[in-house]
Amino acid sequence: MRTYFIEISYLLASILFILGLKGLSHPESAKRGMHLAEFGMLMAIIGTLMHYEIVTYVWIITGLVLGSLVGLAMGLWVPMTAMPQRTALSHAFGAFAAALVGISEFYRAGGHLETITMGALGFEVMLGALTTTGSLLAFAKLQGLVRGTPLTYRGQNVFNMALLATTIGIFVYLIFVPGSMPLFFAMVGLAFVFGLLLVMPIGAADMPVVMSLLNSYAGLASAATGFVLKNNVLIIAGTLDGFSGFILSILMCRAMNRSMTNVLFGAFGSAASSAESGGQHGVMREVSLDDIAVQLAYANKVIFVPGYGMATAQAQHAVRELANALEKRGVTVKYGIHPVAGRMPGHMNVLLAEANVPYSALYELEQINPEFPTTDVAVVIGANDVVNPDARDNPGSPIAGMPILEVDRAKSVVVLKRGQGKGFSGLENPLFFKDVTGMLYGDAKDTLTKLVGAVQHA
Amino acid sequence: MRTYFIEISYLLASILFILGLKGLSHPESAKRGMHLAEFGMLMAIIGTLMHYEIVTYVWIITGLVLGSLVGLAMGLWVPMTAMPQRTALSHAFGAFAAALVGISEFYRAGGHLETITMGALGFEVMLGALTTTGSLLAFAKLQGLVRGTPLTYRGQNVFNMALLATTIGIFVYLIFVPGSMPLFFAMVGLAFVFGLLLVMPIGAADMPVVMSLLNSYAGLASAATGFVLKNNVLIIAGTLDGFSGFILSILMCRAMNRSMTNVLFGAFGSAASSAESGGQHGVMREVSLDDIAVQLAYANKVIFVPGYGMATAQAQHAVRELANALEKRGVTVKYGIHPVAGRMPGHMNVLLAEANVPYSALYELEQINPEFPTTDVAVVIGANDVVNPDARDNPGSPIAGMPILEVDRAKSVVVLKRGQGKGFSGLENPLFFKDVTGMLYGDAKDTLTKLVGAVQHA
Amino acid sequence: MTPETLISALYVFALAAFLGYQVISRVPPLLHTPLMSATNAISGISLVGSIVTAGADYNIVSTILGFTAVFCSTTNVVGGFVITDRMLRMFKRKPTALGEEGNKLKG
Amino acid sequence: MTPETLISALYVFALAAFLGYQVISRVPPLLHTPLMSATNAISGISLVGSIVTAGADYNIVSTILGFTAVFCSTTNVVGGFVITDRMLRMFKRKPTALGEEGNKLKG
Ligand SMILES: NC(=O)c1ccc[n+]([C@@H]2O[C@H](COP(=O)([O-])OP(=O)(O)OC[C@H]3O[C@@H](n4cnc5c(N)ncnc54)[C@H](OP(=O)(O)O)[C@@H]3O)[C@@H](O)[C@H]2O)c1
Ligand SMILES: NC(=O)c1ccc[n+]([C@@H]2O[C@H](COP(=O)([O-])OP(=O)(O)OC[C@H]3O[C@@H](n4cnc5c(N)ncnc54)[C@H](OP(=O)(O)O)[C@@H]3O)[C@@H](O)[C@H]2O)c1
Repeated sequence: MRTYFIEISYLLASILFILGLKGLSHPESAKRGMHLAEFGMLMAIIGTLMHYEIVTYVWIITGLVLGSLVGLAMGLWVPMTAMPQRTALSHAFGAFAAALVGISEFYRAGGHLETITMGALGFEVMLGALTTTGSLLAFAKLQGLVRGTPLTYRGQNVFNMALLATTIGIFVYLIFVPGSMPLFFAMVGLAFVFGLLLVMPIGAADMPVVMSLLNSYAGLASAATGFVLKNNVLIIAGTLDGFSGFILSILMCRAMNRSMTNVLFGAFGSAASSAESGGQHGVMREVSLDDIAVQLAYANKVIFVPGYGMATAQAQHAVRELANALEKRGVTVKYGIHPVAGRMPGHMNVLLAEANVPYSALYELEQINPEFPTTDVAVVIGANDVVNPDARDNPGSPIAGMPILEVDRAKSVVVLKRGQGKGFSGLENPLFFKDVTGMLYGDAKDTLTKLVGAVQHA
Repeated sequence: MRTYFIEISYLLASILFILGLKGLSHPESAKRGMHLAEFGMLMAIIGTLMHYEIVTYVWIITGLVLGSLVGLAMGLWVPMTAMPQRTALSHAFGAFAAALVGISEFYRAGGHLETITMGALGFEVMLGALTTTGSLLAFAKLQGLVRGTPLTYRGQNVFNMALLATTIGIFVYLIFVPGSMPLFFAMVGLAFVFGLLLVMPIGAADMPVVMSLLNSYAGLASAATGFVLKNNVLIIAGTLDGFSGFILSILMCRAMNRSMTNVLFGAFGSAASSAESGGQHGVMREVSLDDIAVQLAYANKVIFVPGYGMATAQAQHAVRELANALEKRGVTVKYGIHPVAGRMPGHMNVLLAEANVPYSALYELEQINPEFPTTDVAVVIGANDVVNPDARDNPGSPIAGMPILEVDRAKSVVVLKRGQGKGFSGLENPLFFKDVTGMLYGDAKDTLTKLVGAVQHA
Repeated sequence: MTPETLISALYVFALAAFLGYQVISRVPPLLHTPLMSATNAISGISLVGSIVTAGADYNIVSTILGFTAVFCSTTNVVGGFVITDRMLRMFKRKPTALGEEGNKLKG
Repeated sequence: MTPETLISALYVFALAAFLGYQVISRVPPLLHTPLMSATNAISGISLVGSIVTAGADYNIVSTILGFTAVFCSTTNVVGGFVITDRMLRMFKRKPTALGEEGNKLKG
């Protein structure tokens, strides 16, 4: 009877999770979807608490309470701009949990597990371990605790591969000759180290891709746990998680027009690409804030193109205010959102939503590009690579072929940035040298706030 | 080892079936998809042949051979226009097989099965039985072996419900008090009868909807078999089948703007609707074949709107020839395909494809409707309900709200039909009385062939 | 049938149901007829059950039932797949010699 | 782990994989960030494993590991869901008082 109850609760949980993710196919249905997923999680937990093997609830309760507190704190106080770090950190947590469960299972069985179980457990522990350290390092890089630039040395890939090989070797050995604790812990240790080595050579800007990969590893780790514990809800949730991460990383690579291998082993944004810079030459035309204010105030149609700079400057609210000021004057304002603007998928959308820009005003690449020719002013707010015409015009460019927002087709372009700083790709941006382009230097937030005032008095 | 092989073959089969159906999301990938599915089926069969319980292959081989021969014959010689009948017949076969397996399982166990198995088996047998007879009757009606008109009598629904209740009653009894052969066979018998009663009150024209429903029943029957035999591939294939049928029936109902219950119990196309007719009045303008030929020959843009009439007249090839003749003269020819034109989903598409009209020339409702105003001649080929303006203009009409192809917006309309015959809905069609409309009487095929000649000499 | 087997069967059923919905709802009207005959062929999978019944020689009745079932399912499988292939072979984007113009229309 | 359990686990895995692909690939870029935190929260399902380990009192080591695992997973679950809700609450089609104009743009 009790098994039935537990099993049913798990089945329901799985279904609710799926419905939850289906809900995310549209903003309207998303909230309800999440509530379903939350309810599913609750069911699963309650079901588990009924498990006949449980003898003491002390540790469970303590863990749940402490976890909830920390989780709540994180959930409520992490600013939207720190999302990437937050995500990295929680991947580490998730993966760590999976690893620990695996380790304890192994320890409990004194290392004597049948082949299949050991196989699954090995995957669980290795994936869990390397994801843990990998995500932690990713977190540190994104948070700026360690230098974000890729750390490379000669023969790095060879060394990593060798290490990976050894780890897997031990794993295979353990499958056929079970029982050796030391070897097992050696394997776990190596996996932890490997996680670090995996992420070291990757620049902060490529982190999002790597994170999504780590995300899918974490997912697969839970799926493996499911195989070990013969628990379907774990398999299902884990697999869904794994796929989500995998698909997102693919999408990002595609939008950056780069291959996964290039991201993982290319050490992009270091030596290689910095060499690229300085190729372009010409004059950047600096423009005065008031001119721009007038230009905007009397325009018919303005398109804002936000980028990573808006995120770092936390300028989303200022953007919204400027939009309002303009709309008050009857100017049509739209937002052009590039799929990889910012540093994580959907980054700009969340920030603008936070500044409560209605998502009906946000347009995707394909939708907005045809509109630039009929646009009076395109305002580039801390975006760089995603508006780099080289990607379209110069086949030699490292980002050649990456789809861009064609602001240079607009009647005039204003670029808000602090100075000569490069984008994540470290490339020069010919846009800044075009005649239509005017540069408005300074922190995006300040500039925008000033503009609001100026527009109102224009 | 052997179990492993079998199980793996089943797993692969399931995956290949899914891939196969995914392939159908685009005509390009469809063929490859089907080959995958076929291969999957082969795997499953080979796997099964390894089953340790099998002692003699005589009957298996005979069955496979005979079945293949009949199947091949059906597959190769059934004309595309007879698709609906063919489908109905094969549902009967599939469901019958499921029912038989269930019966033999029960018989073998001497009726003593544990609760759960009995539950599944009951579903399997009942669904199987009623689908068999239901589909056979559907086949007979579509093939014209019995009168297609709905057969109704007072208290019919009440009687059917009572019968169903009894059947289910026995079923429930058998679950809790297993072992009674007579009762079991009584249940099976009743299910067979119920299938007939279910389809009797439904008109030939509504058959497609019913067939899709029967399709999903057949699928669920196999799924139930899967539960009985603890066989996942059966569950998966059955469920996919079940859903396909279900979704198609929903889509049809929606496109006809009618509720499922109305289709099942409305006895549409009988008393009720014939009363509707004769409401409309006015004159139908008959036009001469030569006038039309000239009109077509000198038009810029012509849209063909095929309907059930094209199917019965087998006029698809003639249509294609006329299109060629016109295109030779530089006339732009498009085809407007209504989702429920004809008598089964995608009916027109298959016929025109057979006459090798490229599917890039076939346009769906939403795509083509905006084009009618700029169209010189809309040629309605044996279509009626799908071009009935009442559905749009007259809220009182029984088909009010059903989306239609708005041929009446074209500069001129030619309707090819044999006479005063009504469409499946039995409704008068005001289109025929409009000034823009010219009637060209005669069998669609003859008329079109004549038109081809006339156009060439125009 | 143990609770475990039932439950895991239910999981498979639930997942297959979702998947069925997702996959089928993506099939365009253009291919609805082939879809019907394809699912038809696939539903012939009941062969898997029939074959064992026909070959296990449990008793004469089961054998006869099994044999009939094998026959019916095979008809479906073969017939269904053959027809589907036939239909799909008819669908062409590039119009054949007969009608170059065909998809000039599409522009 | 018997062959049967492994196989049925594989079925669940395969189906979940397909489903995952179908469902996730339908999430619009607009919601990719919420998607990330949502899957994050869901991945906290490893709680299911941790809880038992923490409560079964197999041995002190397992208990400690289990406890830590419970803590970590719970953080994910709670944190993940809270953030997702927070984000989703921010997405509005109808612009608020602040900006009537917002979707006049859409025209
Ligand atoms: N979204 C994703 O999922 C994702 C994932 C991986 C990689 N990426 C990569 O990230 C890049 C995103 O492109 P992007 O155009 O959004 O950003 P970007 O190319 O990184 O450029 C950011 C620009 O903002 C300016 N900036 C920085 N801080 C600023 C501030 N406080 N005020 C005003 N301007 C400021 C910088 O110039 P100054 O220093 O002169 O101010 C810089 O030119 C793409 O190359 C993409 O491939 C994105
Ligand atoms: N497609 C589906 O899945 C599906 C499913 C269920 C129901 N239905 C229903 O079926 C109907 C289909 O509409 P429809 O417009 O395609 O067909 P329709 O409304 O049934 O009309 C067919 C027309 O073709 C004419 N016709 C018959 N034989 C002909 C021949 N040999 N030559 C020339 N004309 C001929 C008939 O008039 P004459 O007798 O005067 O020639 C009749 O007016 C809709 O009401 C739909 O709801 C469709």
